[in-house]
Amino acid sequence: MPLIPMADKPILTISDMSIVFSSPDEADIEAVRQVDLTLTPGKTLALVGESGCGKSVTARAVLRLLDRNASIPRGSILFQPGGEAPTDIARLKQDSLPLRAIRGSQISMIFQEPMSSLSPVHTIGDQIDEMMILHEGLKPKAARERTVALLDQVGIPGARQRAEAYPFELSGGLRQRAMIAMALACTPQVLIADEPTTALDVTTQAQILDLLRQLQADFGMAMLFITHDLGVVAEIADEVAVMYLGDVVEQGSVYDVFARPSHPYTQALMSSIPKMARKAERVRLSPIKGTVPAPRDRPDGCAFTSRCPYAFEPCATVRPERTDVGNGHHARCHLLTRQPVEAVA
Amino acid sequence: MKHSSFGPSRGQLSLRLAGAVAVAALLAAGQALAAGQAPALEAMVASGELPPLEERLPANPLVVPADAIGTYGGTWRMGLNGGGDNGLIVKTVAYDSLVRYDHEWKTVVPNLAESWEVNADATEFTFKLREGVKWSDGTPLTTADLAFAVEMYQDPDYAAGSWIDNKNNPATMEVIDDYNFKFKFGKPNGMFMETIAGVDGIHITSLQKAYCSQFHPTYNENAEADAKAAGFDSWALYLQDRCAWGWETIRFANPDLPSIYAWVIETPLTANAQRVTWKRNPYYWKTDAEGNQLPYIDALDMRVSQGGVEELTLAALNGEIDFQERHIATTTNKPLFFDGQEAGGYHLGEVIPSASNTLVLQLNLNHLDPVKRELYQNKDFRIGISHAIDRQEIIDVVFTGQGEPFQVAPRPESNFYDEELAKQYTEFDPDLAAEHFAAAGLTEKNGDGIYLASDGNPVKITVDVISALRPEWIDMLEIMQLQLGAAGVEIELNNIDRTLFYEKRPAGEFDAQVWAGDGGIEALQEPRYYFPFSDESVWAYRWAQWFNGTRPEIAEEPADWAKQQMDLYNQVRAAATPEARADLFNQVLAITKEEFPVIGVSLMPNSYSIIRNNLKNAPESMFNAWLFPTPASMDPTVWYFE
Amino acid sequence: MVGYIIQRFIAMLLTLVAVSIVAFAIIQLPPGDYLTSYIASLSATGDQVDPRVIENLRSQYGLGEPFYVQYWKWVTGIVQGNFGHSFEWKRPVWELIWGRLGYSILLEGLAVVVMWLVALPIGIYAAVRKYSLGDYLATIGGFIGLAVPNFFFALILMYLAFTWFGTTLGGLFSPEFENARWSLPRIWDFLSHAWAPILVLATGGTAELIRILRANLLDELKKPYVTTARAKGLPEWKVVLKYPVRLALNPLISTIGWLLPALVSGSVIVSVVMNLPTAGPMLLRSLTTQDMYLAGAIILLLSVLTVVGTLISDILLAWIDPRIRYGGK
Amino acid sequence: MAVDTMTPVQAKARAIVPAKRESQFGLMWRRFRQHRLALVSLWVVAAFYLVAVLAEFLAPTDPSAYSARYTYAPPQGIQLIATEPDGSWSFQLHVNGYKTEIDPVALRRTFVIDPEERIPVQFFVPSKPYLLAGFIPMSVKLMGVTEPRAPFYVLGADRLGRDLLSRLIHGTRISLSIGLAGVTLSLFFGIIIGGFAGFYGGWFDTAVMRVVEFIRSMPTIPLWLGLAAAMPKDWSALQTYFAITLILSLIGWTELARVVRGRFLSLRTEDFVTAAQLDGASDWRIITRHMVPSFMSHIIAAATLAIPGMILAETALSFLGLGLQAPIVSWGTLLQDAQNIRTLATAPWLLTPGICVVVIILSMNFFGDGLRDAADPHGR
Repeated sequence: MPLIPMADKPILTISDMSIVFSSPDEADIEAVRQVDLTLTPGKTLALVGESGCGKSVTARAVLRLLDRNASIPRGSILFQPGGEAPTDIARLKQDSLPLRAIRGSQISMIFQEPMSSLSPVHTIGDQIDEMMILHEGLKPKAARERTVALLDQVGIPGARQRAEAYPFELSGGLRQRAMIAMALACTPQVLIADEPTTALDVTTQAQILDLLRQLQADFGMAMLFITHDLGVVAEIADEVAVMYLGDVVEQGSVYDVFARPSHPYTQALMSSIPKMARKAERVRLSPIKGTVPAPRDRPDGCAFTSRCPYAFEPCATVRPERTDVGNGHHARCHLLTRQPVEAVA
Repeated sequence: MKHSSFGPSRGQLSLRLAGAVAVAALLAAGQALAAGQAPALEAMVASGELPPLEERLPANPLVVPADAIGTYGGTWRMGLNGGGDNGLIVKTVAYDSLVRYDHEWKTVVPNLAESWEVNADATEFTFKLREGVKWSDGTPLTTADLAFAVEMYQDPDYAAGSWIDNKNNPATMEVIDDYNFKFKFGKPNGMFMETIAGVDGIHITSLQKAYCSQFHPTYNENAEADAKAAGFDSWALYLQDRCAWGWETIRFANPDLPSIYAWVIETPLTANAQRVTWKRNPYYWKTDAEGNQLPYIDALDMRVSQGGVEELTLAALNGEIDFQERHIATTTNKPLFFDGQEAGGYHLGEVIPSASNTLVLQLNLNHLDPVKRELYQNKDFRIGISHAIDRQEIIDVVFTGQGEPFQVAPRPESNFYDEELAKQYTEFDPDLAAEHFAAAGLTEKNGDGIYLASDGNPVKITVDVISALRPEWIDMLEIMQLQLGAAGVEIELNNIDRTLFYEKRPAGEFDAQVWAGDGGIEALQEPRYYFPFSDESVWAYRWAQWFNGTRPEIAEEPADWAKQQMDLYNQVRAAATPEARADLFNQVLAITKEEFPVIGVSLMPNSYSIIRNNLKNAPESMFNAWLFPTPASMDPTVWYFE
Repeated sequence: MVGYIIQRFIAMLLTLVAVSIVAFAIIQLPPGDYLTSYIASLSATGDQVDPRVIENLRSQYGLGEPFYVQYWKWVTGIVQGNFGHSFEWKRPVWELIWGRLGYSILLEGLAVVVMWLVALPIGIYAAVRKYSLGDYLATIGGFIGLAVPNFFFALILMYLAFTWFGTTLGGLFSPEFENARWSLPRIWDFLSHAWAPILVLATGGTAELIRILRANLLDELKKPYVTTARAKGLPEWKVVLKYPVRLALNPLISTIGWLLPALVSGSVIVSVVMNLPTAGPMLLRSLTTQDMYLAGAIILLLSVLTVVGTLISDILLAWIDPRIRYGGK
Repeated sequence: MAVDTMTPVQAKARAIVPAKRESQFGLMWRRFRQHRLALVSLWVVAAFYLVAVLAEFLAPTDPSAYSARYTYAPPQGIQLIATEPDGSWSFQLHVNGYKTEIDPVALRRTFVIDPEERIPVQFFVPSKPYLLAGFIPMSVKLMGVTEPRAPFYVLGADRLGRDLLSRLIHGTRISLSIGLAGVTLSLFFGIIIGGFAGFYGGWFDTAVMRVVEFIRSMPTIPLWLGLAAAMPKDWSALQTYFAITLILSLIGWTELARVVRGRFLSLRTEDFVTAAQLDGASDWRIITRHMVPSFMSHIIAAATLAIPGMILAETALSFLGLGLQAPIVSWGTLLQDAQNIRTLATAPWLLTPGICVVVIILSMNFFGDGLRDAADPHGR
């Protein structure tokens, strides 16, 4: 996969964004800490991490789909479609017209569970038509025509009949295709896919990934792809950002990050993946020791401190800076700034 | 409205009845010629819809005296409680028959019958009907109608019960001509005139032959087919539906049934009626002293409540009721109505109950349990209980001081009033009670202070009561429970349903039942507490069966004193003159006084009626009784609105 | 869908057979029969009836026969549209009850409508603004509605109307409209009387509906498809109304069936207090007088009403919820 | 190839690192305490039941003790501060006496609270010996007046001059216990029948559900009417009381059976039940040891929510003259006494039982809601 030149103008820039959850009984929890991410048209950024690391929250923050008790106290989400003035989504009002104009129309989203993410009591067609009627003012009939075309395009056989079907009448793979069709109904410029393949079996997963790649090629949108599956990342992403407990610990092109993981967490992740090898040459997988601490127990410093084999004195208290390790490849680790001598290979 | 003098003081109750009625005048005033009629009727006469007044009135119309000559018009509003409240209709409209009582409920006076004669042994009663009286459909009322009624009442397929078919002494009717006839009885029936002057008299004039005979196969061979066509299973059911007897509820559901009442049905009393209305009977056969046809009031409007009387209470407070006593004039409501007089534009009249006692405790003298039977039959035991009751306390608590300690005895207003009978054993005296209990063989007490009966069990009396009928019974019994408990007799309250209450009687295993003291004024006709007279003589139910023979299978031979009373009462029935009857009945009461069969608590206090201020000629004081149906017996035909 | 309805319909018929047996058993349960209560009420007015007359009546009414014979006669009669005769009113039962039943259905139907009209917005508000002041007020208000006994509320309402406005709330019509034909003024008159009983009837059920709706909606609001709808760019009100509310309504619709019996029972009490010509007071009276065919018919028809109500809610549910319609899960 | 190194448990649950293992009920209690309204309600409900248990001790007088002098006496209230005519004041718990007049025409007593007359109220006043809750002999009451024949009507008196407070307290015992007993019975039937239906399913389940559906489609009033009328005639008040309870629970069990069945159905396929079955545990053991405990808290919540219905039903039955009848003192019979315009107009304090009904039902509902939320935070 070719490296991404910085030339392309980013369409969505998340900078220094934090997300805080508050509850009446307990102290606020900063679920996402000062995250910087950039999306470029035609390219895919994969956001990787364990469940609860904040990757989904980050994705949802882009469309401001967070729960009522979540807020974005700092940072910005700048959305700048080709040549237009940038909009800071983080500062838009909930349910305001500008925000609604972006949702679905310019940035749309695919969710993990197509079954529960589609309304069970409306037909697939209705749910897709609605997008076009809403954003493009199409008449229901015209909208349905386009819906059928879209369903066809995402590879649903018998699209016209299937448009009349309810979600529970479709298989998981078809449902996800319908979901994708819905997301693409208004040809958005950014597509956020929140673990779109997690709930699917492996063959369907591959088909969906193929479809997404194909569609990205057709439509040229930028894609934010959330997953915990490094295999999927390798397959679909141009860039990758690794999250751990609310921090983006490492970020860069897929090639760079896979080839030279710079953060101990990324390294640990890589070594926990089984590799194809002859039986005799197989090595034991090395799982990451310890468990993920609760967000409220997260140290002020590097979140990974408690499990990091290399943790040393400043890790727990001082937050490592975002350090460029070359070629737009960044990581947050004290090891990178401390002594080049002790740098980990 | 002036009733300042009636208060809690004892024995001061006197009747101040509206209008001094000169009975003699009634008979003499027949000549008053038709002078006036209601404007609406006048118009109908003018248009030819109705014959002129002279043709509608009898030759000798009954003149009803009144305080003032009234004016025509207006609607009398009242309220029925539930669909089955036929009682109110009977007591308001349907009391009109051969004879009636005067307003004091003392003398029998003519009504449809102009005159009558009784033979010496009271077995033959000869009547002369008022000539030219018309049914509400304009056809004349003759002896044929009466004979038809007798025939129907004696037909077992026609479900009715009355003196006509009393199997102990059934009536036979002998028609002399269209207006003269006789009633004959196998046995002497000295009280017959009193019987038919009361509510029971209405049976005989309740069926018009011309209309009702069409439902009977004797007169109409197609009767059965007609009944089937009308959706009834048999002609008998159809007949009972169309021509129901005397005061049966559905009688007032048929507007086609001709009647002789002052008002005729406009909106019938059906199961779904929200309102029953009546309009004047254009053929009504009574006039005022100036010869104006009665009634004055155009129409009756009876709202039908659905089983709760609270809405009716509110309506009365709101001035939407013109005259009413039934249902709403409770002791509890009195302060409410008293305060609401000005706002509601009404005032309160006095109502004197016919019942003697607020609560009659009837121990079952015929109990199947020999121990209880012996104890309850012991006069000393009953006297002991009577002395153990603090009546004044009950009167103060439950009746706000209204009434006085009283046994079950004729009321002071009655000719049979006997102070000794009314007052004996009424003083509260625990020591005296203990003496009598000892005399009854009760000496041992258990740990709870309750006497032990001869079988060693504590003396415990389960008292059946229907609180739904009179809520104050429960209050009274709760107090008596404590009082008697302190005296060593345990009382258990058994608050039950009415049907059950009646079903327990023949079984003979109940300890005691509670009812009000009927027969306070009408002692002669209703002597149920004075000797074992009827099924309502619960205290000696099986003895009563021996007397009246309704359930011979459980009848028991009564004690000698009761048999003596029964003999005397049979002589009362045979006696032809009121004086002889009174004399004999006083002998019955003397035995009652000696034997003290039932225990009373207090004299039933006066009630009140609600009278709109613009309603004139209405009685400021009247009785409340069933045999003397008020207010119909107070001649509402002469009431009018100002 | 058709198969589903047929299946439900057969179930309903079976229920009805059971209901008819129970209804008949209930009216036979109390000791005695109409004639004993008839004799009792005659005795109370100091009257006696010749036992021969009673025996005649007993055979005329067919009261002496065994239970199953009476039941069989009754049921076969009903199947042919003959509900029997009322003993007390000597009229065919059907003639007596259709009017009252009509008012019962009308009042209860209107109460259901009012319940929905009130409960829907409040329930949605309470769920969407969970734990807000409005939510607490709605919850507390709803619970109070649930907690105040019907008869108590009715009586207080009547008394307040009397003391404050000098009117007697009660009945369904003014005298001049009581026996009139339906017309616009009569409808208006009806509404101006009926609001009070409808209000009383609706309170308890409204609270129940609000609770169910709120709980259901809270469930639904958490579901991913709501986020999907929001991500589509729909305005918030449309997101809520079109998706979660629509789904939250499903279990609510099935509550119609459950609410009806309570409503019927409630209307009996309210009708007695507020003097309404519905089937309730007639039922009470016929049960006390043991007018058994009348009582039996009313019980049966009120039960039929609820069973049919359940059927309707089932069908409605199937109609709006494709998962049930297509037998999915 | 998954990154996840943990078993997928709910995010919330795993966010908490359990320092010590909490028992299920401990966990429930902790969650329950977060519902402030439910917590307050719990105390209210507990207070009511305490009143029910200690009725004899708390009630100042015997509930049937009448007094001719104080029929319809209005509430005295309890005064804390005694003010002297010279303006000085002191703390003294007392009630004011009445000035009474009898109006023989209107048939009533008029009462005016007389602030001059102070009747001191004392705690732990001696009384006639009685048995607390039926077995503890006592001869002292919580509070009362020591002056003989002095009126003590904190909440007013009824038509017989009986102390409303005392009657209310004794009525609390009957009404609350009827609710509790009814629900216990319902629970018994509900768990057994619903449990079997849910566990074994099949035709039995279908039959039970049909029966439940059938019972629930019957209008309750006629059912009660018929059953109440069919009660043996020679039953005592106590037996009637139990019969009424039984009648109420005959209808109440259906709801609980539905809940239990639903739970059983969903639990039947849970892994831990399958595991127990594979271990060869008997059905009985699985039900009692594994399934019932896992949803007991839920059942308790459902039962709590069912009690108010029972209490309301009792009052409705009494209103129709079918339930408990005087002389039994229950909230229903007390309300039945207050069911008239006269009471509303001139003795509104007699409606206090209605307020008690509302308060307890509110509390029970909030309490039950809180319990349900606590028992099953995700299952709403």
